[in-house]
Amino acid sequence: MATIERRSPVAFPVRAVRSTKIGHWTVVQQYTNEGEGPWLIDLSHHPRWDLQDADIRRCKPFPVNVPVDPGTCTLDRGLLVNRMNRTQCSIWHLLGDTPQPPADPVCTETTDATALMALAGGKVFAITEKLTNLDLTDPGPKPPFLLQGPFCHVACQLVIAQRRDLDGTLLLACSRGYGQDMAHAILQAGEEFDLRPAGEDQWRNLLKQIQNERSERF
Amino acid sequence: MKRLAGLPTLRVNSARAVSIEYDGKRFHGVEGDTVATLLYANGTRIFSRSLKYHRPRGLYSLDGQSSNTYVDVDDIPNVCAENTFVGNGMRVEPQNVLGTPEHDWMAFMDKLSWAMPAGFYYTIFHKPARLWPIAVRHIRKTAGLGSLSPDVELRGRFDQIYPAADVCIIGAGPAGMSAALAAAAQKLRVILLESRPWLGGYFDYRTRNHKPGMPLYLRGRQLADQLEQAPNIRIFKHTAVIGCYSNNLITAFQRGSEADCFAERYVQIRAESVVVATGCIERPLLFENNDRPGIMQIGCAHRLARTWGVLAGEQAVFSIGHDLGIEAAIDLHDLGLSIACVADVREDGCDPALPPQLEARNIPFYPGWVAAKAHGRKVLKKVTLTNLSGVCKQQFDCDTLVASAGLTPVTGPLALAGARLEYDAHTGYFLPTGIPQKMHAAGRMLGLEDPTAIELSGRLAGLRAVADCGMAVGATISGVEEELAKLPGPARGSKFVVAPVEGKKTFVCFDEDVTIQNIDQAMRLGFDVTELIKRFTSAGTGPGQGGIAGHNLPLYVALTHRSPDLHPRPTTVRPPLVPTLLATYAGTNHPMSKRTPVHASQVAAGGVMERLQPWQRARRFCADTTARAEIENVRTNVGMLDASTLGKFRIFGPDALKALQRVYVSDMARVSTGRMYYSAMCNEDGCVIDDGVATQIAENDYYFTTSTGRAGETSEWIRYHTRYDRWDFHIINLTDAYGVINLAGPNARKVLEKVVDGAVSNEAFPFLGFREFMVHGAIPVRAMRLGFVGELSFELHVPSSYMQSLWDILEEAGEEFAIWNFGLEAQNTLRLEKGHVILGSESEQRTTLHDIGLGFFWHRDKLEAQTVGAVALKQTENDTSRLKLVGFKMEEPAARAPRDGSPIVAERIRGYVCTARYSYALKEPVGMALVEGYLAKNATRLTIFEDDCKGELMKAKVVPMPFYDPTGKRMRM
Amino acid sequence: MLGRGKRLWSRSKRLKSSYDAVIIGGGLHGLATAYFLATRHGMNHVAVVEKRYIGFGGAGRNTAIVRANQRTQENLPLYKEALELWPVLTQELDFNLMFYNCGNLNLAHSEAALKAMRLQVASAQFHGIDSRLIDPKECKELVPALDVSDRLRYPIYGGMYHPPGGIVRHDAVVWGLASGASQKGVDIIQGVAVTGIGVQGGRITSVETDHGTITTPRVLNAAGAYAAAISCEMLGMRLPISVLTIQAMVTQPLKPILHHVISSGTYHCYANQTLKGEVATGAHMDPWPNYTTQCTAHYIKHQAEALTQLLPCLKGVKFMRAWAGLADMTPDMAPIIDGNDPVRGYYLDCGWGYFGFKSCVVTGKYLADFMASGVCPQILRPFTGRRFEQHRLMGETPALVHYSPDN
Amino acid sequence: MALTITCPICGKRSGYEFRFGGEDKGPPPQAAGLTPAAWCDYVHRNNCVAGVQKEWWCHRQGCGTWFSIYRDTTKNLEVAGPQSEDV
Repeated sequence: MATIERRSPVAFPVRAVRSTKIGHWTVVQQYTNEGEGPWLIDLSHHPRWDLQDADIRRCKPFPVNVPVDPGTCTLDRGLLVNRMNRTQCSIWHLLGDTPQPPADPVCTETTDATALMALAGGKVFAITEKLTNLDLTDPGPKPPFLLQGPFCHVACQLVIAQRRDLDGTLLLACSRGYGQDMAHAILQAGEEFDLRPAGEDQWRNLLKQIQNERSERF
Repeated sequence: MKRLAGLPTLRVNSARAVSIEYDGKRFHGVEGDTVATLLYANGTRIFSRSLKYHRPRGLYSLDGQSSNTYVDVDDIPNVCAENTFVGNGMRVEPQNVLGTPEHDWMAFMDKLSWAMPAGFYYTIFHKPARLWPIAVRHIRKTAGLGSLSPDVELRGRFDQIYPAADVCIIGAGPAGMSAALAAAAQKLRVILLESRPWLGGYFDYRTRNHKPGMPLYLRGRQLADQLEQAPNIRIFKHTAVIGCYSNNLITAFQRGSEADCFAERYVQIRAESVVVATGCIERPLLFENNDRPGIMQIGCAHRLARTWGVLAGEQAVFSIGHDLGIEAAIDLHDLGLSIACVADVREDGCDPALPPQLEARNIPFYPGWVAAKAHGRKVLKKVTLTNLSGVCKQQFDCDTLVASAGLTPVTGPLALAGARLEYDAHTGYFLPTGIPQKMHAAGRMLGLEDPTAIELSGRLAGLRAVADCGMAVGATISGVEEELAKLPGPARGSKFVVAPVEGKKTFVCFDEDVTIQNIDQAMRLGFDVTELIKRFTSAGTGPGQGGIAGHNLPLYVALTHRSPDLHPRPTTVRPPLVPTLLATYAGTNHPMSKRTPVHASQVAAGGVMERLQPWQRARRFCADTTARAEIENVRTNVGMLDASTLGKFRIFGPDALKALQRVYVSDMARVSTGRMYYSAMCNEDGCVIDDGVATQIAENDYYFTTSTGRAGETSEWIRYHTRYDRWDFHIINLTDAYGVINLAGPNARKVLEKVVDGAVSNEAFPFLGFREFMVHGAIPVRAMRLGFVGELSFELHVPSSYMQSLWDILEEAGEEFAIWNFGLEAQNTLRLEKGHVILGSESEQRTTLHDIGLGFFWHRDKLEAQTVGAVALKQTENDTSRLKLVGFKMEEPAARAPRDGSPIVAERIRGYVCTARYSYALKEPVGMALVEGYLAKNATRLTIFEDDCKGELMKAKVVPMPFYDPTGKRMRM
Repeated sequence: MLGRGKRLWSRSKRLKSSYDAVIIGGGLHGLATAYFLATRHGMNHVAVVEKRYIGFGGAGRNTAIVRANQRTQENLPLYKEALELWPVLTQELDFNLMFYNCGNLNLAHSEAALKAMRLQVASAQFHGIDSRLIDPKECKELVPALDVSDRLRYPIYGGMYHPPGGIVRHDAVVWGLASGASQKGVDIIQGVAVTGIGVQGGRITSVETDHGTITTPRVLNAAGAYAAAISCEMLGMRLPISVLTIQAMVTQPLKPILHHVISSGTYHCYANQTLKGEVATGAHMDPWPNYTTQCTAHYIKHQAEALTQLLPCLKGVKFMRAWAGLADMTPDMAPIIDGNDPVRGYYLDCGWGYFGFKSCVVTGKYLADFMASGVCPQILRPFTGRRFEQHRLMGETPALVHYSPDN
Repeated sequence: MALTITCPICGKRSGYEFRFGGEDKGPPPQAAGLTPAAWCDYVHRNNCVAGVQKEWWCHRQGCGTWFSIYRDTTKNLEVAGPQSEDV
């Protein structure tokens, strides 16, 4: 009998060591030979929403604040809220659980609209500069911040979550249909830096780091 | 040939030997050799033959400014031997010769030059007319340099990089290095681009003192060390700048070394500020046979010895116009080159310290003298020198002539970025004026010659770039400006000199074999603009572009005119500044296409995939190209189509309905919950651009679909057409969020009811209904009863991550009916039988809603909505002369269907077949065509002109549509 | 012999005070019209006024491709005659225009493209023009360097082969026509800019230039990309035109490898090998209006990506020179040829986009008829600028139009 | 040439991220009584200014906003204008 499964648009050409079930998703915790980084991590199973309203600052579908300026982000209790323009935010749930979807009609669930990946570790921005002419190392904005623009020719949302010189963590969301080719292009560009696919465990560690770093700063 | 060893300036490693195969023989050199230096060290003097006259050509500039040393390397033609490092096992072949460069059977062409004046090809071979087609074949064969095999594959990896920078500096000579250090001191992100494999520029090979005890080359290395240690400077060596565009976009390419994981990579930089410190190249001296092998520029002879340890010859004559020439003569003498004499085109003005040094070495010095003629059939044997008036002459035996008129600045990047070049009488340079904002020039290209001044001008430019980045360095800038003012300014350049010549082979352009006589000829014919002379004679249009001709051509033209109001104007510089491999421009060129959520299983099921805009979709699953089995399965049983590429949108907010009314032709106020509503969008010409269905989800909240091709543009379209209204509505593109399965066929309901949690009977879920179900209690599905293929069918929209599971579940549930895939080809025939249009297939750019018979969807009363296209729909609604969409069948049912796109003719072309297929359901071909209005009436005969029909027209007749199930009961059952 | 020859055209910058006709623009269309006015209608009291130098604009910047496989029957006869004129004109001008009849191969990368080609091919055949559909194998036979495998991002489904087409040396046409017109008495005035057009009582009376006023009853606006701006500024006549930059480039010269002009709509790319051996290739346009003739980094890269897909062996070849020209695009990719409407004596020949080269001599011939007689020849009538308000787009492009006329 | 456009949301970006939306001709004219010539004038005809013009752009590869800017068509450079709008 056909099983009910949710599938990511991204499949890595490596063997999984350990996986868990989250809802109908099979999430790989760890792949073989993940190496020391940089890593490419598929986060497509993390729930995401689109929030739009003429007066967006008044919206509170989640108990977190909407960032004030377009291009800025807030990361609070595992929810990353990215201000896209005057009336719109994307919201990415980055923890491992499944939160209750908001009932507010200003929210649209968009988990399946995009592929979401994290590119993290050493020399991450040496990899990205091979794929985009967007300036991800601009010292101006402080992470986390959002850039919307072409990455490997495809319109993407890029969140620079943390950054130290060429090292750091980048979250990338592109149209789901492009997910497979995008992952392939990134892996190919990262070959010279020993970029390898990694699982959710690695992501947990990274998220902890990012959150600690942020609490230190504030 | 013996190599000079132990020189501190050498850039070769004599301890490690390398070798190449050239013209079938093996030659040895040392690590660090280029193909050109290795061959030269082995005695090669003739590297190639020229394009037109097949004259022997040799090493001239060492910087790749002409095709003189172009060779074939590993089957890749037109490789410049001067800047290609030797890799072990390289196979090098000469090109454009019949025989060898030494003995070229085409050499007789040189004797025919009298028959080839400028533009001669415009005046011959066309009479009689039949001569030309024969001549053209021979002309083609003689033209061109290297040859390329159609199946050759370039090896190596090609990559690209878009590094970010605040300040980008072009050129790592003393000025560029100083600029980089100045900018880096302010913690800015600095990028330094250098075309040679090492830093130092023209300091790198010179032993003259910068300061006492500090030779120039050592100073260069000192600066380089500082740069390498600065953490915020990124240095790209062996990187040639190829383009320089407005808003400071710089493009370049880097050659990889053996340690790099790329053969070459394309580099593109957008910088806040740019410093151009590209220095100078030498300008060729014009005299008879100035292209003979053995004649070379100063830097060529000097660097050959100092950088590669190769002496250019045994006995040399120098005919120069710059102190660098005298310096080189002294240095090369000391390294062992015998020098017959040094002629200087300048009568005065050389550094007074230099002539005594020549005298000390017994080298005769002739100020105000210049080379007039080179002798020697293939390579140089002797030289005639003359004074400038041509009265006195003297001949010298030599195998090397170092010939150089002076310097000319490398202004390519500035000119490409929009600077104008003006002739400056003092320096004799074309100096850049009107340099774009946030762009600065520095160093030797400004005419500076004092090493300290050059470094300081670099520092100044670096600081100005810092100021461009918004940092307060004004005071420092003033300080440097004052300091620079105290140092020597731009030096006086040598005059433009054409040696008194009696012969005819004084080349302005080597690549295209253009002589000064050709320029004269062009001017006599009325070509008086340099740009036109360039086109007519093709001077400067060869592989070296303006490198050889750039300076001399405009000056020669101005000189010949002798008109005081005529300023010398250089010809336009065009990118790329350096010839660049297509592979390098192309880079990795990642293929980016979209896959549907069931892509893998569609492929596994034997789907023949094709690209449909960004998507990959299955055209068919059976071997038969007409997809008969798939069609019949849908008509009689049940099939599944992956329709995930359909555009899907949510629009909500107080003004959502207004926005829909603006773009859809129908009255969208009629869109209600639980039902699907079909409508179309037009452009301002009233031409149909899209169709789809919409439903209401909640108050002010709609879900609608668009065609695949419009999915990417619909949000933009709606926002564009409401841009003056400031309405409050929100759109989300959900195209990728939902997969779509079209479950179609008389057994579709039997399959669906097995898996969903709600009633799907015709009563509970009628035609055009919209329902939300759960499949197996877990998968949320938006279901629509639509009838595109003309059977009972359900369009199931499911979150993409569940799509594969739903597909598998339906396949399993349909197993008892032998449910099967169908693809786009089957869908095309199925919908054709129903007379349903596909926009772009049954419409073209100029087809209105009326033309395809869908005018009734337009609600003319909603004037206040200002529907896009409504004005044009009103203006065209009674126009009977337009092309109309009709259905047709063949007059003989046994005839085959005409091919898509075939014109319909009656004296002239009256329309064309949009789609026609054999209908297995009706057992005869059916089709749709766009035809002139007068042919649109029922039963009218259409005569179809197929390609290659040899006058045999096919005959069809107009019939009403739909062809299949005209009452539509099958999709309502 | 040319080498010792006389000037090809007069040097004079001196304008006479009146002419029977003034042609704005010393490009191909202006020169061709002047030539035919002088040779076919004896109207040689004509001035061609050029702001820069002859052939400065599109005439010297196109990639010299000629063909007659247009889509619509309004265009087909015109381009057919144009093709036939090259050899004739070569003899008439006694100037080798170097028509290289290599044939054109247009590639299809989808079923839909094949269908669109079928219409073009059959329409051409109906008009007696040789053009046929061929399969990928035949494409490969014609162009051995072509990759017809399915490694291509957009594999080749077939092609439209059009043997009568080819390339013509574009500069030669400029110089040949200028020389021919000049010999018949036409004044070719370079370096003079038109600054105004005088109209009285709905008739053309004069042309103002920066070198003085010329009285004339007839003006032809053949200013190429600048035609629309001139029309708008000097006569208040706005035109349905957008001026876009289009780019082309050549590789270093090679021995013959491409024996046909090849093109691909999907890859936005065409290529041919010039008689000099350079592979000349052209691209897509920057999709916003501008009057700069600067190149872009974006498109030379795009062009390399496209060409190395279609012809992988060209990876090892180097681009040597890129340049840009202007294309005056209309919404339906067909030109605007008009006269005496609404101003008597004002003639318009513009909106050629990137087809201006192929059509220049034939258009000049019929425009000369038009200007000499005042009556529009039948063949030019469909090109009236009124067609846009009559909702009669020409249909030269099958594609759906975008919401802005500039795309 | 390397056009940059300043998006009111995302800042200065490469021109190729945007879609050009035509000369700014103001809102469409009222449909009632509109002659074909007047309609055509609004829809198809352009000023083709060789100089500075106000025009619409959409940041299609970025935030998706439509906005207007001023640009010099003879230099292909964005210039400062009296005001710009976005929707």
